[in-house]
Amino acid sequence: MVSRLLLGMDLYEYQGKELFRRHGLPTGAGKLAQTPAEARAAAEELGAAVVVKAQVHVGGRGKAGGVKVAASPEEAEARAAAILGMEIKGHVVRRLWIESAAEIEREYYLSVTLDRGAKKPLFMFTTEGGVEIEQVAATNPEALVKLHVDPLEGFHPWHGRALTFGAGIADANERRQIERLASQLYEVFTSCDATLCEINPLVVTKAGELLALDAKVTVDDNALFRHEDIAAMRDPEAAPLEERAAREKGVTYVKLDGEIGVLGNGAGLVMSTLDLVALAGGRPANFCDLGGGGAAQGVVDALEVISADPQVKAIVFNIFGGITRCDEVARGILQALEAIAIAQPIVVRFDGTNAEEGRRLLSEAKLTNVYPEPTMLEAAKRAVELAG
Amino acid sequence: MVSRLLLGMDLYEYQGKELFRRHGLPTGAGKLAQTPAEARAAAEELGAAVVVKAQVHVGGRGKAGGVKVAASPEEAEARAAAILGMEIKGHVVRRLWIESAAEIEREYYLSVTLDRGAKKPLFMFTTEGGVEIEQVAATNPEALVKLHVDPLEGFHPWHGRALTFGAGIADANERRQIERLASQLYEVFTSCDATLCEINPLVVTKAGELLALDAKVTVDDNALFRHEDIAAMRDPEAAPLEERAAREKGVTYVKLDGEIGVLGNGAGLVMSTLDLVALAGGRPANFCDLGGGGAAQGVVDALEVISADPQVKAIVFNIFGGITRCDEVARGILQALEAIAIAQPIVVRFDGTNAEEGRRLLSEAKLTNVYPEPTMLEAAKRAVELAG
Amino acid sequence: MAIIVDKSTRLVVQNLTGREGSFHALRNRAYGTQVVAGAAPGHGGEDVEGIPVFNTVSEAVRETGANTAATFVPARFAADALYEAIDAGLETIVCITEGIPVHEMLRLYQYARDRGVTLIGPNCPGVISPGKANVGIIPAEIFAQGSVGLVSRSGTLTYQIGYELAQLGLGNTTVIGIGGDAVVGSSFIDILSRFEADPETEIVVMVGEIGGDEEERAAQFVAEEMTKPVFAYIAGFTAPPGKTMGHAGAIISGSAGTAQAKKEALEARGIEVGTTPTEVAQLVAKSV
Amino acid sequence: MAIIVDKSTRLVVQNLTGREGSFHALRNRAYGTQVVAGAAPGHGGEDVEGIPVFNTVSEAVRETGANTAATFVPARFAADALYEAIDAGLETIVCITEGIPVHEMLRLYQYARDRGVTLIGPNCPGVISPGKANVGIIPAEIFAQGSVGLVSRSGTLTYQIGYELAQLGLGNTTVIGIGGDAVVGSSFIDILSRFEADPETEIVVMVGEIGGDEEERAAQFVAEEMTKPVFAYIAGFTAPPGKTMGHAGAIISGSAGTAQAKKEALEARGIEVGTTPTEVAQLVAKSV
Repeated sequence: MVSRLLLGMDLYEYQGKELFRRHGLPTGAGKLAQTPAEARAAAEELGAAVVVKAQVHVGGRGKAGGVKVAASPEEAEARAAAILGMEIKGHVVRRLWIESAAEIEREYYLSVTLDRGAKKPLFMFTTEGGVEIEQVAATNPEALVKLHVDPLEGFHPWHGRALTFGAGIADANERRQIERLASQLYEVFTSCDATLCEINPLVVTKAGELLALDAKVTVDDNALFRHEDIAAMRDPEAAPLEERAAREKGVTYVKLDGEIGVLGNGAGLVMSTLDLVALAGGRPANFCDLGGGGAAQGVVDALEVISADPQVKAIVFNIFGGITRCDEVARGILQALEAIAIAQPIVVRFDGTNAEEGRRLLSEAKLTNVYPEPTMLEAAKRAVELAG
Repeated sequence: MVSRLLLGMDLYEYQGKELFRRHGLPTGAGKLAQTPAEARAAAEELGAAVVVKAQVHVGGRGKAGGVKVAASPEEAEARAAAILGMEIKGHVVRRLWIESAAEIEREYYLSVTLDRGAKKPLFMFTTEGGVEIEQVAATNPEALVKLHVDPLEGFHPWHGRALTFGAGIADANERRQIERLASQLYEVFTSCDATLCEINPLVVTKAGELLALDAKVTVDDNALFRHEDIAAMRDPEAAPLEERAAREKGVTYVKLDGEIGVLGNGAGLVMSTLDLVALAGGRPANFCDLGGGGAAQGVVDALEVISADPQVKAIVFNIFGGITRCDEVARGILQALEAIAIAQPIVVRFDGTNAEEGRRLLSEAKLTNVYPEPTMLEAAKRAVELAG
Repeated sequence: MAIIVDKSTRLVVQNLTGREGSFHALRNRAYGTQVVAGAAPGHGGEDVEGIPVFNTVSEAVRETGANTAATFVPARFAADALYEAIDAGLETIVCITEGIPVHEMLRLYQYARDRGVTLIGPNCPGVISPGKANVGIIPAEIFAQGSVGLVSRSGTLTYQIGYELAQLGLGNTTVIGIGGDAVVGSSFIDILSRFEADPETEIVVMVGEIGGDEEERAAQFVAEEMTKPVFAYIAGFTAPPGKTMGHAGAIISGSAGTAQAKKEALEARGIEVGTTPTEVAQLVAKSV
Repeated sequence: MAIIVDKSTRLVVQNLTGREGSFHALRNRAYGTQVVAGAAPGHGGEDVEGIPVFNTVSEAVRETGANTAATFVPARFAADALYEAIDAGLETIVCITEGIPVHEMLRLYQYARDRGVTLIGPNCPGVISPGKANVGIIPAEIFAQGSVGLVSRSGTLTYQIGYELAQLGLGNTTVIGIGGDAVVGSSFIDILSRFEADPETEIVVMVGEIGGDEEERAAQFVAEEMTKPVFAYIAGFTAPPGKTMGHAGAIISGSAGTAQAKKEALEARGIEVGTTPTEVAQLVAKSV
């Protein structure tokens, strides 16, 4: 059920552009650089002025100083040195995309994304580029063309025309380019199992050529099995350390900023447990879903990740047994306590399948730092108390 | 409106197999030969035993002696000499497909075609191969698996399973091969704009491999504009001489075996005219639709083709003016009579747009071999009389 | 009120700026049809004798309340134009274009059905409800207002039979050319059921021809579902068998697709079949 | 009679021969559900404790009159299995499988809708009508028969709330886990309208969570179309904003997709939202 929280795998700009190019979309020439020296070499190879662009999975890098023009290879090297290591909204810059500078005449916005409500791909296009798209939507909605595509029938030329005419593109040559580009973007969207393909800005150069100056692509995690090439684009270093450790163990874990470690079975129940911890006056340290199986080893792995978080002061287990059997979870807790030193108190709430047996196993083990509670609310309260 | 009578362009076996191979379907190795010497060379290159197969656009060539096994290049040459020039159901054999002989264990039948009634592609599959498929349908219908595919959603693995399990294929390896093959055949069907893709027989070799031993592919004429490669497969010599002449002039013309030449505007009206000629005791010499435009030059071209048919004793024009203007048709008749010597009497029936004007033009020209008639039935009768 | 097109029809003509589109749009308007808009990419803002042209069908719908399209777009662009018209929310689309690939029509048929859109054609002459509206290329002057519904796979043959009816003093509620292609948007049955429900239609004439099994299916529908008398004419008794779709064709439809087979199927269900266009008109006249 | 599944349900289990499929099929049967068949390619002719297995769903339908499927097919083969089930003519399909690519679901959603098939899930626990039938993996012992309809995007949270209701002596007509994926076959509104029409359901509880705008849409539906009282619970007030779908996401739905936004939308339409699972059960109990 990881899909509820992690809606997909974000790609870096340069990775998104790689997919764009494969489907014929026009992008600027560029090279990846991970050191200032590589940035200099890239700038030399590209010639003329370049743009040094921080590769991060968040927006707003321009305002944060993560995008700089460099007129020479020396300047590119200096810019790269300044940007590498920079932290942008909590993301450390470790990769740069060095791209030939474009002569920009106008900036547009084009995206295709998944409209959950309509259950259809949705195009959005506006000539009011270069600003935040939310702002266009809020202040000038008639400037934003929104267009659904039927997922069975796919993209047709008329969709392209609806976008260009809808946005009032007067120049026929420009229209043709945008219509082709929209068709190619839809191809990226469907053939790569993307949930978002966004070009912001889509620029018209002084020569009248369209160019995808940025690329924001998110790919459905559930579909990565059929895209080995895209799966290989994942940057393991982009995720927080704990999440990486959890991922390696196959645990669904999202780091938060509190002191109560939370484990449960089922995304909804875990979310509800986080809420109860907050209601009880605490702050959850993580989201951790043991999933439908809840085998003992999964419990051990999850506890290892959570207890290693130095912020965690107490841990709460909220298990409503269904397919998950409470006795199996209890065995996992016992195994974990034998295998690793867990300093934090563990509050346990069991209900449903084999809850009695689970509780019995724990009580027979006579552990000093395990606290059974009858309801999830009481368990949350107890954990907050113990963390206090 | 040619599509009503000519439902598509038939390909020769070797051309169909070429399309099959492009989509991964298994076919035997083979070579085209147009002379006995080429047949010998092909057999030498292929090695071992070959089958010499007449390439014609009709079924039943086996029974007609158009398919022969040859154990040696010499025998292949001799077989080729015997088959080339042979006439099979009115089609003269001018091409041979020399194919490595397969070791056949079992024969199946597989096709995908356009079901006009259901408006969907339809698969048919049976393990009762090697016989006429109509016979299976009539005598053993439960042995024939029929399966529609939704044209928007396309072919899915389950369609393949429905075919193989439906036909009771017991061997899992054989099932897998057939399921893949059906998927590839559907690809040929849709990507080549085919209206029929038939494999009869689809054989299982003694080694357990599936092989398309024959290929019958018909391609939608209306879609040839987007398949230059397939359009180039048309054999101009396959059509009767008159039809080829007509095609070059852009006239929709089908040669028949009677003595009354028929011209009209609109396929339905022309068909009805043929029927009235027959009711009047005559036999139509052709089907000729001037189409919606009916410009004077089209009339001249059509008259040229029809009057050149030595069987034709009289010609009947049946024009119901709509978009077609009767005066324009009259001008075409006058032009034709000036340009070429037309021996046959021409009966003319005009109604609808500018009928009066058309009749006036003809009567003013005071032609001795042009006969106006007020109704289509009377026109048909008059033509039969004049031909008598 | 008539079926398919009537006084409430508000027509947008696709490719209005083309030669055929403008010619017939103006004729349709001259007949009294409300031709409210044209659609032609890149021609937005122009007009054709006062009919405003829009770049997209959606815009035409939004600006003029169009509910019906007539499609005169060349074959290789026609499928796209039909999707555009369907997605623009039109109720009825009459496609005149000839030569659309049949695989495009397979998908379009399903697509239009799933959305409840009435698609007439392609490769059809159009629809006329005499005295109310004319959409397409049918020469209106042939047809008089009356109580006979007429549905046909053929163009000029429809005119012929309408003309024969008029000679006998009979007029039509609506005349529909459903088109001669292998796959068309509306079949005989679709139209027959509309005529059955239409209070103004008292008698129906269907004009069939060789190929497919739509006439056979219609025969069954008439026998089982219709209360109004139906007469038929079939063309193509002497047509060459020509190229049919191999062996597979006949097995699918369970019919040889010949005129004779169709005639027999119709007569077996009690539907009288005229031998000539004149005879079918006479049969109708006799039954009035 | 209850909604979605009841005594008339005749279940075919897709991948009955798999570990999960057989385990839950037998549990469903033990509960009283008519589990009439299994489908598993290559296993035709086998049986699982007396439940006959067929190679295809069509065959299962033909031989056993199955009208409902439960799908336990692994994610990468699940879409194909769902098409098979839809094309086999089943009325209802409950897909338990987790991890189906969302693009597959976009197409399947449309495909099932166009054919009038009720698709529940994927990534859902299933449907139980206590005392009548249980299809899927819901632990039946939690739920009692009663008059409260329960619909939820979450699995274990559904059990929790059903449990809380049972503690207060309240039972359910039908409990439906619609699944937590971005695109599922049936939305809150689909289920709410079924409950509204169901004579046995008197009160409805909906359990939502962060993401999308289904709860907001449901709030409007409840206010405009429902006469029965509806109570809600929303999970995820403290969930991390996590990765949403970039900027585009919020603009599409017109909603932030947060728990707070959903709560406000519901309350603005007069729907009481419980702060904890216990509280929502108490609200229901009070209203009885």
